[in-house]
Amino acid sequence: MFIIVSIVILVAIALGLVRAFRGPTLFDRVLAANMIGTLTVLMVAVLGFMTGRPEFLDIALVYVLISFVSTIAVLRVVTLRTGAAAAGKKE
Amino acid sequence: MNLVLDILSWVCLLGGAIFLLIGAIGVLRFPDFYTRLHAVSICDTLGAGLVLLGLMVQGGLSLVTVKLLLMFYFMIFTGPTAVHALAEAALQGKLKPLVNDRES
Amino acid sequence: MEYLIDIVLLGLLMITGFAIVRMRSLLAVAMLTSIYSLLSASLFVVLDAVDVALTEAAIGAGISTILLLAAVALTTDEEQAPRHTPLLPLIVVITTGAALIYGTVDMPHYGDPASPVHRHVAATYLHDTPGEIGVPNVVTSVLASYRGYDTLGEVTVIFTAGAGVLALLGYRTRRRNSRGPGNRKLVVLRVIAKLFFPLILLFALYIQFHGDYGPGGGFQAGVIFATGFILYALAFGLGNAQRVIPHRMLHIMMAVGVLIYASVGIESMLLGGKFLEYRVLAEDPVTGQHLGIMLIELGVGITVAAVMLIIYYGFVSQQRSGDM
Amino acid sequence: MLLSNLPALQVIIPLVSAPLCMLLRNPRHAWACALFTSWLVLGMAVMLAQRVYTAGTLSYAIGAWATPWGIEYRVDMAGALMVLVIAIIGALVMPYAWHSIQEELHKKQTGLFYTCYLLCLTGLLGIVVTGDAFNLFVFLEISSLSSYVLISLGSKRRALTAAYQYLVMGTIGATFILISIGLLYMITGTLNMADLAQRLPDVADTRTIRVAFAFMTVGVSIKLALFPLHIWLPNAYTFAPSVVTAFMAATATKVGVYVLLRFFFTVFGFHFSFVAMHVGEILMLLAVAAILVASLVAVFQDNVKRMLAYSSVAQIGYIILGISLASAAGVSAGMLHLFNHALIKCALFLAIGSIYLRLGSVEIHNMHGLARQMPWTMAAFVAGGLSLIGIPLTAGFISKWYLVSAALTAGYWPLAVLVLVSSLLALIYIWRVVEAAYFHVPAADMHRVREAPASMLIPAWLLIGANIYIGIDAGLIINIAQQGAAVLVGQMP
Amino acid sequence: MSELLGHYNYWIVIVLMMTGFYTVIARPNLIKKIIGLFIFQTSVFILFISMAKIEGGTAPIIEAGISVYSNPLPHVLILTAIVVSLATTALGLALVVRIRQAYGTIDEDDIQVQDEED
Repeated sequence: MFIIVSIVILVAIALGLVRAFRGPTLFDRVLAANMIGTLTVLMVAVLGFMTGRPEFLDIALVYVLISFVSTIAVLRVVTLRTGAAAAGKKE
Repeated sequence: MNLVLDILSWVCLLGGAIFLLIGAIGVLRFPDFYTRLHAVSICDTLGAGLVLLGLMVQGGLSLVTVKLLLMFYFMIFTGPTAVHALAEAALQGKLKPLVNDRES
Repeated sequence: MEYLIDIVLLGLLMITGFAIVRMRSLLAVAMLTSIYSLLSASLFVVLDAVDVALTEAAIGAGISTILLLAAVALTTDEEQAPRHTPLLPLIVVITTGAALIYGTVDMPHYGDPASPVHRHVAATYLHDTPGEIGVPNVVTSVLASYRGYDTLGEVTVIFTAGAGVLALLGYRTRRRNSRGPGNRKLVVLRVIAKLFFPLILLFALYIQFHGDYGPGGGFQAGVIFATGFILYALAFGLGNAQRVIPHRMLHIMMAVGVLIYASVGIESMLLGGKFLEYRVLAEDPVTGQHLGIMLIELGVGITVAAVMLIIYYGFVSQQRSGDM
Repeated sequence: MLLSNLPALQVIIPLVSAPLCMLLRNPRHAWACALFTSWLVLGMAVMLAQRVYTAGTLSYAIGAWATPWGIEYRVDMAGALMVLVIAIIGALVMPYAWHSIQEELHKKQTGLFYTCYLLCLTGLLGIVVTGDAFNLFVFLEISSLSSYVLISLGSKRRALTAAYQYLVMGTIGATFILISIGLLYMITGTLNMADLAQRLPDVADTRTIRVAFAFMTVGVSIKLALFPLHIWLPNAYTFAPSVVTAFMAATATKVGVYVLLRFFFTVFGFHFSFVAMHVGEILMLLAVAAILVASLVAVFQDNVKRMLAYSSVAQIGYIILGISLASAAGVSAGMLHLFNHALIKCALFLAIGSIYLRLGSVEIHNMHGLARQMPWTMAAFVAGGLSLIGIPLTAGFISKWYLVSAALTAGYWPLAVLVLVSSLLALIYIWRVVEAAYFHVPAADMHRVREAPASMLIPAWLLIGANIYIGIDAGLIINIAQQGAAVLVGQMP
Repeated sequence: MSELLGHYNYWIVIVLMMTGFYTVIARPNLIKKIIGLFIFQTSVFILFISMAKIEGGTAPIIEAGISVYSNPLPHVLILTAIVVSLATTALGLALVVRIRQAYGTIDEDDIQVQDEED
């Protein structure tokens, strides 16, 4: 049963990857990366149960935090660039 | 009792998986960025929530469930925040369409 | 069935790798690198390497990606097309790859229990750890005790990186910026950051001290600790973050961590043992091991957290406007 | 306590003093800390060498874990010699550093410079004394990372690109070494070098081991700048701060050679390396190419630092040539040259550093008539140059003599001709500097410069003195080199 | 066939490694090179972790009732190597930032042109 769920999640990750490659804008890629982050978290959680050692959920918790912080960091860079470009500063 | 719980958990897990898949398909198929945001949200909330709920039922009353709850708590805050920040950044970027990402 | 997941993940990694080579927008590549790292971290979970997965996620998908982004923000996003035909690199790469594949032919099969890897040294670690060290997590016992000296070297490597980034980028202390750029737009983020900041620090402490029983330890905890501060700096501006932990304090922390580690070793020498022989630290050898492992993990955590923040501050303070 | 823990302390002392050094805010204190540590390291190195000389190979189990499980420190005669080289160079370079660094570096960077120097010292010493393959990788990275930083601190912007290039190549090399260690571990299940040596013969005919061997050789060759993987070296040496160039030229590449020796002889064993893998022939070819090409290129350089950097590539060729002969005589000649070349090159780079301090340039055309203004520095340069060429009564002669005789014994007479030809080339490029400094009138607009300060002259002259001493009475050092070679080569046919 | 199944893991990892290696040596952009190194090293980590896997094993955290554990030693080595790779990445990127400030470009060919003009 867990295996079905994890396969489904893997398929979803693959779909997300396609979006990340295709773009077309940077935001689409960030969006896809964010979704892949969420899916990975879930997959790790499910894998923990599948291998019979669910106490390793700490990893999944770390993933949540990390993917959140990196999404925010990307967005800060992007807004900074657009902001700087709007102010007329050429990067 | 155990069987009931098991069935309940399977239903939750499967339901969650289906929603995740739907979300992913949406992200792939929807026409533009803002619509895709909706699709992601379904992953973050309903999909993730159901999967975690299913796992919680499996975990029973233990530290594992506490951790899963904590994860759920994290996700329910970080997901919308990230998507909100994303939408705002996109809005800013789209208004001044300077994020050139020609290559795709 | 794990093999199926293993294959699929490897396939996804391969696709991501090719995409990284092909794409020209460096921001997009940085993001794909993060995905690559996250996927390989999941692969590590499948392959039973939980500690490595934790570290790879925190370091590869977290800190490295943030540094990459900061570097892209400070330089340029567009990669120019290569002007040379990549014939020579292709030949080199194909030769190297062919050599490696040639080498795999005589390798023990994947997952084979009879292969020498599982027979010789490692079996003893698994067998002796409960009695000699008394911690369930064998990775921690090998990392901190059997091969504790490698870990001292590893802390020194991180210390070197910190000193190097300091020497290269220096630092400027920012004034407290109460009105950072896009102040109002950050309200949601700031509320969430306020909510999460203490939780992340708490979680870092948990990872630090739970390393004996589950995945975790000083490195992971240090990185998570630093990630908490990075979140804080992203939401409230670098100046405010620097007020919370000033630069001088980071310097001291970075040095003190290495010193704690080394002084545990020197202490054990003074007590008549060999360098890093923890069992002489207490009357009971197992208690001594526990004490030693705890102290050195603490040292590791302090240094790693300080160095991560120094590196981050170093990059971000190069930016003239804005905070990232 | 001190004596029994000597092998560990040798590495731990600089490792501990690096963070202490960083905490010191005053550059002078940081320098004093680094100086004191370097001298302490030298003292311990002498003690260590003495102990190894009398008691034979030392083994030290870190954490008191029995060997294949824990990490072992293992110092034999060859290792003790290397430790001695590093310690001597470190102890001589540090007093020199103060003026030079004050001039070339930003004030804020000086404290960090000394920290990184100590880390580099730690890494190099750690590589030499360790008996564990993975521990070697870790300390290799400590020394490499700190040397990237040290190089990038040079005053020109090209120092940055040089450091970057070195970083990329060095990391590729380190990753190759890591792959090789992985393959070795995969096939034997151990990381301890002695244990590896014991277990490898059983699996010697597997392809995996061959690939591991190849990757190790290529990875280490990048680190030691063997032709044609030397391309990082000229830029790095040219643009690094003078002290760093002197220190690295004398130690970093030499440690690379030592690692190669360790793996060829101790881990893989003579038979596998030289008979099964034919590494001797390959290395000889590359060494010959290195000697000829690099010497030729050096002749055409106008920047003296760059000229000496190419000369270093050629000299590494000599060392490798000695090893490639695969005889005890060849290896001991190689080790002898390793020691002597460290002394020679360090002295030359120190002299050039003094010139850079006063002149702000090391281009030959800026050095016209310099001998009258900086007589002691130029004299040191000439003496070092003579030794580099291999004039009798200098250290350079001794090692070339042993090299040639080893080559002749092995029946490779063309190699003797090659050594002669490349010595002639060395004569040409050293002569170009001498001609400019002694026989050209200084340009009219050249401002007068003073002689270098005593703290910079004395180290250079100490090295020159050692050179001449070895040139006259080389008994001890030859003995040590031969013992070291005997330990490495072991029971050779 | 068993040959194929026994080694597919290593082969894919080798392809990954070479992808990273190729990026390092073929791309002129300095940041891209660092990313290539990162991919290269991460793939080597996967090689190590693959060899630690044992059939039917589980994570090496001792628990009553479990007897087969995967090999902990490669995990330890890779923990160290990950940290080393981070240190390299950080230093490399710091150098790139400084190069950009000094040259105004992060393209290897442009830098070479500028260096030759010096």
